[in-house]
Amino acid sequence: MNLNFWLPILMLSSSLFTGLIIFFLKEEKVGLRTVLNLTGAVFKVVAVHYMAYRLLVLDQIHHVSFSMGLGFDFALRVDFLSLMFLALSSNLWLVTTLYAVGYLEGSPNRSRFFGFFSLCVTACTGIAMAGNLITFFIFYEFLTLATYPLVVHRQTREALEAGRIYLWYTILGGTLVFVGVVWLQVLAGPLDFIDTGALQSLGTESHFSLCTIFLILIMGLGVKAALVPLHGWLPVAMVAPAPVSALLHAVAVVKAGAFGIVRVVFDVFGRDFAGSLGLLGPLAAAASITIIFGSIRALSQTDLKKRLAYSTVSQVSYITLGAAVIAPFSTVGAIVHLVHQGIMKVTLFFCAGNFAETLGVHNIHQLKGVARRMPLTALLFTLAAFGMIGVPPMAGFVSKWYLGLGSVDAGSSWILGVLVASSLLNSAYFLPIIHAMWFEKPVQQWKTLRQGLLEAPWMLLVPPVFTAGAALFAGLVAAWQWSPLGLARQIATGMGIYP
Amino acid sequence: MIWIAAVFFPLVLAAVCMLPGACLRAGFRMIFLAPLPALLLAFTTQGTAEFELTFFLLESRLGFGPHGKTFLLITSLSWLFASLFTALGPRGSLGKRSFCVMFLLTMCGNLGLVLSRDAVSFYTFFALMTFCAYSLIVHSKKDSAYTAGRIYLIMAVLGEGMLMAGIITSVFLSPSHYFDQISPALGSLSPGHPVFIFLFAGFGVKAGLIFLHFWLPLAHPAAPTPASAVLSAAMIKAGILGWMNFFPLGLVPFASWASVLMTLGLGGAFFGAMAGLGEREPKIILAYSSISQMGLMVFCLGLGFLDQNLWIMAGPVLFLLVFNHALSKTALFLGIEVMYSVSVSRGKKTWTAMLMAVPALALAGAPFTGGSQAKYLLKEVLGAAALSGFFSWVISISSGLTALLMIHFIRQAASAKKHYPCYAGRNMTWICLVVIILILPWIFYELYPRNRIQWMDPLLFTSSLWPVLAGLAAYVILRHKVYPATREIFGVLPGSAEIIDRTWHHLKHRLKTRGVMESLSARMNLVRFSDNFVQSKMVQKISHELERWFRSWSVSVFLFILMIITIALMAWTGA
Amino acid sequence: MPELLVLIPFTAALLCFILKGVLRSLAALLGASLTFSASALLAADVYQNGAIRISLGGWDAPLGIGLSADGLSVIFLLLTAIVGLMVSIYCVPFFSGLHEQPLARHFWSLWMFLWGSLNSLFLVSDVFNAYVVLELVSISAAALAALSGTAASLRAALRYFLTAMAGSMAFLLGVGFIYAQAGTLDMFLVGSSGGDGPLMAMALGLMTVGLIMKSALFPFHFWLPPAHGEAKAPVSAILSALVMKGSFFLLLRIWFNVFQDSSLTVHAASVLGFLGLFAVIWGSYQAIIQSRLKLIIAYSSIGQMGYLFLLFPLVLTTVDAAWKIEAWTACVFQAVSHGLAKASLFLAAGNLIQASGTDNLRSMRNIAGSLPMTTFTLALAGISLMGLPPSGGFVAKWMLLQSILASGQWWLAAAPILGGLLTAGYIFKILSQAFVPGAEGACCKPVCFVMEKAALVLAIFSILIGFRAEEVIFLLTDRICAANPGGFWP
Amino acid sequence: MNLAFDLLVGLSLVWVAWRIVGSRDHFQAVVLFITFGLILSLAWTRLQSPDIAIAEAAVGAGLAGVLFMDALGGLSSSPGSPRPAVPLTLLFPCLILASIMAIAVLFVPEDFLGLIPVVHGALTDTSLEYPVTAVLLDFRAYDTWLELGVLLVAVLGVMGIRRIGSISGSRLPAPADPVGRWIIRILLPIMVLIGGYLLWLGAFAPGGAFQGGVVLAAAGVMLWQAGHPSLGLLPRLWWIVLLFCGFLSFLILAFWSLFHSGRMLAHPENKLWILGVEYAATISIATCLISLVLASPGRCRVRDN
Amino acid sequence: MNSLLIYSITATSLFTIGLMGLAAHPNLIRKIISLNIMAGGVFLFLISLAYHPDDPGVDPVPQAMVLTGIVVTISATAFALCLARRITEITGSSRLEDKPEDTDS
Repeated sequence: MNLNFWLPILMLSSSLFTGLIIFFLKEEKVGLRTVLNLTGAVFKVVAVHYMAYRLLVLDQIHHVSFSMGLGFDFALRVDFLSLMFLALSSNLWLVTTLYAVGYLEGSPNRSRFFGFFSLCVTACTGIAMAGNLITFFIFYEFLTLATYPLVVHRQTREALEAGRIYLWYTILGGTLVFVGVVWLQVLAGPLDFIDTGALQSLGTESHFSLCTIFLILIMGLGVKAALVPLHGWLPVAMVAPAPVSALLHAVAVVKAGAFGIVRVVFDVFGRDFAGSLGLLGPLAAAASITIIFGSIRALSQTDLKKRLAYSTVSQVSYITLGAAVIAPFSTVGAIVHLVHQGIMKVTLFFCAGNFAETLGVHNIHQLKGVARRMPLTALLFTLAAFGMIGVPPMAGFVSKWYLGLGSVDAGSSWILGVLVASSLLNSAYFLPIIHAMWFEKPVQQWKTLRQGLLEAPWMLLVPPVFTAGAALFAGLVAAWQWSPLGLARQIATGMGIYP
Repeated sequence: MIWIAAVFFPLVLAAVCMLPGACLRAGFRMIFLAPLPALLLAFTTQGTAEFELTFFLLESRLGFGPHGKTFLLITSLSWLFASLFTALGPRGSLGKRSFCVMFLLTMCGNLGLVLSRDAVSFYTFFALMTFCAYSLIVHSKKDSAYTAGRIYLIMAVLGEGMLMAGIITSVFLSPSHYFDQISPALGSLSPGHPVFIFLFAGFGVKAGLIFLHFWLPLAHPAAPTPASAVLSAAMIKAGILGWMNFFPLGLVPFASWASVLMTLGLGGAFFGAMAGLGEREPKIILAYSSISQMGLMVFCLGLGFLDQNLWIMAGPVLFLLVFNHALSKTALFLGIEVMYSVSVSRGKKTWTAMLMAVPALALAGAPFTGGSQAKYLLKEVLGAAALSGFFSWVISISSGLTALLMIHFIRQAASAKKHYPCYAGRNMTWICLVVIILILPWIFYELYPRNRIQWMDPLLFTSSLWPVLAGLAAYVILRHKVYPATREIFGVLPGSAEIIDRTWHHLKHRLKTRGVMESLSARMNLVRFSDNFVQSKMVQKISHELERWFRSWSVSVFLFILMIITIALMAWTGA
Repeated sequence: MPELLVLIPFTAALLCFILKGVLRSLAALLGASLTFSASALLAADVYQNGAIRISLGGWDAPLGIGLSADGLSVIFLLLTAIVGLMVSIYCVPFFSGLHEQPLARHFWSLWMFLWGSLNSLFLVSDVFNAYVVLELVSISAAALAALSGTAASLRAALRYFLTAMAGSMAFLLGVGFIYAQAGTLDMFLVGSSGGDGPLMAMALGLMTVGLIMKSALFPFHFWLPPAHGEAKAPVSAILSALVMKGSFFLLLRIWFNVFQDSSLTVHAASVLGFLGLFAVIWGSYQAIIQSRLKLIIAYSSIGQMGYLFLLFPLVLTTVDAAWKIEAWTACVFQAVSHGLAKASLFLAAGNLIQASGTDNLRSMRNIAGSLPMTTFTLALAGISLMGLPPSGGFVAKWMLLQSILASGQWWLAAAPILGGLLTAGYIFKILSQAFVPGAEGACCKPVCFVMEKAALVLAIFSILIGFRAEEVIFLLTDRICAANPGGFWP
Repeated sequence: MNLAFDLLVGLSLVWVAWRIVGSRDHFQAVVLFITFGLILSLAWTRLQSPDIAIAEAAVGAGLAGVLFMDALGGLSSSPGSPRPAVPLTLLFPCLILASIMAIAVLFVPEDFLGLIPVVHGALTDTSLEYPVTAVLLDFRAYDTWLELGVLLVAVLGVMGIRRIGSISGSRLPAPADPVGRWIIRILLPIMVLIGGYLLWLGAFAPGGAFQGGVVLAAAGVMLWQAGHPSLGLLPRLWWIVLLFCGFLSFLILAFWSLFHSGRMLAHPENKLWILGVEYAATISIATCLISLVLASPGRCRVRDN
Repeated sequence: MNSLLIYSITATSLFTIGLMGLAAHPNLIRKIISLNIMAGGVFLFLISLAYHPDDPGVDPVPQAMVLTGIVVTISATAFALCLARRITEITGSSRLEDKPEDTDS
């Protein structure tokens, strides 16, 4: 039973089968459903860590591929980059499941919710482990389908409207990626993520079509990575319940887009070849515009989750920016920001969810003096917010640090300007919230919707503590070999970029 | 191990304070223990020790820089006295959890800042200190405190932004992110390089440079007394420390930067003193006096820039100035509190006024005090830099002005009508602080044996005495007119703080109502565009008409025949 | 034994007319399962040892009529068998309900006749025989469509029947022209004899337009939506999944067997290509703006049929044989997965209508709660129609786009791309209704367990074939009998 | 001489067709259609295909005429429909189509023999002498079988539309004038006799299953016109047997030949099988046609089964 | 101009006239009549091919085809007529699209 073959499949099937079983569970069987959910999640986390051990220490390459008879084969390959995204999505899945169980206490249609929830995570695992662009696309589309029911879970009118807009964008993105992938296959034949050099061998006459393919792919992936003109769905999708907006719209879906861009730039085209084609300049410009635009839009939002959504729009483009700058540091920065942004953003959404669930607070003005009532959540929110701003002890600083170094290294210091401006803008829209929470007097009498041991049910508090701790840990011990930064450095050296 | 304790012991205490009830009270009482490990470290280990923290924050390293030891001594001393003062004082507003925790966190940030030898941990502790200081400023929850806090935060964040840019560029330019490699690397750059501008501006905000000082006069009165004491004594010095760490002092002569620093320094010195005169609130006066003293230090730093070996002489002078200012400013701030608490009996009040005069005179550079020694040495350096003519005269005038300001301060403090409860313990700490200020020159000798001066030298005595006397005389003459005259001359500059506040509110208001780019993003909504087209009545009507047109027989037969003809002909032409 | 495929359904048809009640359903089910197993056996046989050519009554080609079962016909036979079996299983409870009881007798006999004629259509190798079988298919289909008895359905059935008759007449005239030129009626003999004269051009024109009329390509699609919309659910499933494919199969036979080597077909192919493109866009767009569920699905059939007609320009213009196979597989996959998905969609729609009583989309409110199985079927079928990854539709769209890009006719790419988007438009228009909270009072009559399962099995099939592409490619490449050994790929 | 006759027939055919399309009155159109059928059977005789002439006369003119007349009776007698709107735009493409087809026809090879030699060559080893019947019943038996299927499906379709199980019980009021009744009483035996003779003749001369069946159907319809229920008299089971016997015979033949000789629809040696199949086909054609005519007028249904 | 030509040209013209008739009249009966005319035209074309005045006689295969065609056409016509009558009974009008179809949403 050679594990190299079975482990990836086990990874995929663990969440897939839990999802399918939960689908057909009766609504009342809460206990069984939670147990199933958590065992699936724990199993996956254990499997990821075991696979990490095998990959990093025993240097075993996990490779699964069986042919679909269409001239390409369905390949799953676990390398460092996919391991990173896998670790992120599986750990956060465990945490978010716990949170979701607490959050959706007593709400209807939970079997459907958790069913689709695990399907989404299967899609994310698939995206992470995809061995070639085609498998990536298959899971990319699967993700769209699995997330739609979650967005419209509340079945209110705006949820449906949000779902429709979400679908409109993601299906458009999916089609674009589809066209790009097919055209690439027609031009260069089936491409695995390993042989990055294959595209250089094509003659110069196909350079124009390669550029258009790159443009189409980036636009397709940009929809999910919320690049500016295509980001419309993200703030609208905030109408979904908190665990959905936490794991999916801040981590899974958005990261899938960013991960896709990183894969396309580094593994499909190869960064130097893409640079020589002159593609990375405009990509960096687009990412910077998104960063600035996202932050400015966040300033004017009064709804907390909308503000976080726009901040996600700007933060995710750091990854694209990092990928677009031809410098070893920025590559490391991009890869490590993949994880850091995930951890921090999830904490923010958890806290927002807690405020909304226990006190019914959605608007920023209502947040005044909330720290008195919910000090722990407020503290976690502050920590994560400082992380987003890029204040040193937190993880956000490390990635900004590397991105900054990379941009100066590549000689385009205007990117450093963009980073600093975005940090300023971040602080402009996060600090007032922190100020209001800690130092203002509450404006209205708190009506507690949900009673719990501490300030809120314990299930709503443990996950944010875990993720905030992880964010702090990733920042404080960044130099450690197995910390996200350490992993990112090994990825870059693996790619032959980092010295 | 002592290194970790020095920096992270306050964190441990803060954690204790976080716990409910009894722990908070115990923590509050033990708050003064926090700086002790740092003080111990300052005394025991020798000057150039280093301590690797490989795990922490990208392989950070703690240690004493070229002058780290003295800085640590200064900061830990001022933190010690401030925390002693709070610990022994009433548990009321200061006993709250938010104050204790934030106070300890700021202390940890400050101590870590002094000790860190690499850019990343330096920036970390710098940020920690800045943001926790904010909570100290707005502790009193009054509106004025909030505005002060907001302005402080805006300027601090802008400073941090510029600092980040500067640090990243400088770390990139140097082989690694350790200071002992950064400063030589920066030395090789041309003076006009943006990294210098960023660093200068970044630390300038913290050091209260002339045009970046707006937050200082607002922050100090708002913060509780021990906090503002530490704010002006220890935290402002972080700016100076930052410059010393990054800039290639003693390695490369930067004539241009030297002149800039010197002019700004002097400008700050004069402006601080003059503006202080126009204020009534004792704390604001002290804030302005900090600005003027910082101006003096910047001037001394500027001197250091002129020439490598000049820095060797100017270094100790700078540290003496820093040491003297730190201790006396702490004493003065705490003295206000003591003054208010003893205002009951007339006798006691005169005693405190007398005691208050000691730090004031030290600041002004009266004979037999640290201040005079520092100024004298400064003149020596000026002499060495062949600039002694005009500048030594200017220095003396500034000491005179400072003396005038101090007298104005003592008068205002004494005449204040506030009655605080009197705590013996607090008064005792204040008194021993004043004693330390007295014996400061001798402490200085242990630190810097080389520049020993002869006390009894008549020249030294006269040069430090006449400015004080002149200040006293000026005060006696101008007593009545002093307040209104300076008010409107220097009223303009504090006004500029309001400008920042108003712009911030205007910006937020505009963002909220119209929302930036609202129309832009609304227009870009692809989905609404497709809805308008697909669901629009006109398009649907056309499609229904077309559908019915296809359904009619004549059309379908016509198309039927047409298709047969076309395919037959196309086939025929193909053959 | 291809003959069995024709005999069994006809015997079952006669039995169903005679027997009553339970016996009738038993006979029908027996007939359906026997036909299914016969076509499965035939498929295995052809897969193992190649295409089968038999001549009926012992008379050889020029005189007698032959039956030919090669890779292409076997795939369509399998499609008919699966859909037929599932629809029959669906119809047993459907027609045992009180309301539908009197129709049962007519439905079962007509349906068995239709199934038998479809099987013989897929085995056809004689041109005149094709006409007779086509006529048999049209009459039985029109009769089935007219079964629901409402004015609208009768009107639709008559309009369908008249267009079918006009089409058959044109087809027969085409047969006449072929006979005039080649002197024989067997497809493969005519193909091998070649002949590019005006007669054959005329024949091509007439036959192609006749068959386009019957398979509802763009300009002649008007009769389909009312016919499929008004008919009973299983009937409309049969009509749009199978009957349309029948005339398309015949078109393939004619273009690629009868006119195999002739250069007639090169230019005419682009006409069909453009019509296919318009059909995709027009059909899908119309589907979006309909508000009745069955009409949406009917118009989507027009759209999806458009994809099939893209085959002609792709195969006849590209030079490289490898990309031809790609185009062929794409078209066959699209036909099969569309057939399965469309049948399951109509059956699911039938369940919904039976549960909620009305065909209106708003009646579908909150069905996720009451009919979870049907929602799941709708979702699966939708995925296959939209061509999202795990499904057969995805494989079809993938290979279609690939062959389009390889063939250089990039304007055809608009079909899979734009078509895919528009399809997503109307599929999610249906699916999103499932999440809308329904009015509390909406009564939801229970739907028989078997009917939901039948629809679900079809949907699952349309997803599963996505994974078995090799066998289909093998069938299409090595198991094709063509007029001369040059075979399909000149 | 033949040329003139052909021209005459061709032109009259086209002229009658044009008049049918152009006429405003439906009744006039039906009558013209019947004359069109008769002229057409004239053309068939000219082209030396007698059995088609018989079939055309009996079916094209006779039965179709009856059906149309009956249908017209049922229609709302809208006096004159507006001028037939033949849109001019349609005229032009029709002309082009007709001319293209005419040109194409010119290219038919002169010595076009079609399948004559092949058929004559194969006639020896079938038991039938007359080529047309041989082609119909032996060489292309499959076509005939399917064609019977079409007929059967048409009947089932009509039953489905009328929602009736059988045609028993449909009666027309007896014709008033005695002359009509007397003609029918004389003509009926003659027509049955002719039908039988045609059927028997088919083996070696023009005639056969189709012609016999069609003539018998005409007799049945005439009987029905006379108010007699004709086939309606039969009990439902008998009616079904008669209806299915043609199709069933072919089915049994197919099964038997498939399992016996492995070649479907191959007639066994002795002649009896083919004759049996032929007779069954005739009967079922007659029954189907009669049922079609009887079942279509739905209004005077007595009772549903 | 042998007889083959005359008859096949009349056949094609009959076919075309039949097509025109289909489009000319909204009335259903007239449409079915024109369909029969088209059928007549096609059969005439088939038989005109089979006719050889002298040598081997008439080709039996087209005759068989026409016979089958005639029976198919009559059954189709009967079925269409029954449909038309049923429509007229229910809707009272013998046309297909006089009132806007209920297919419009």
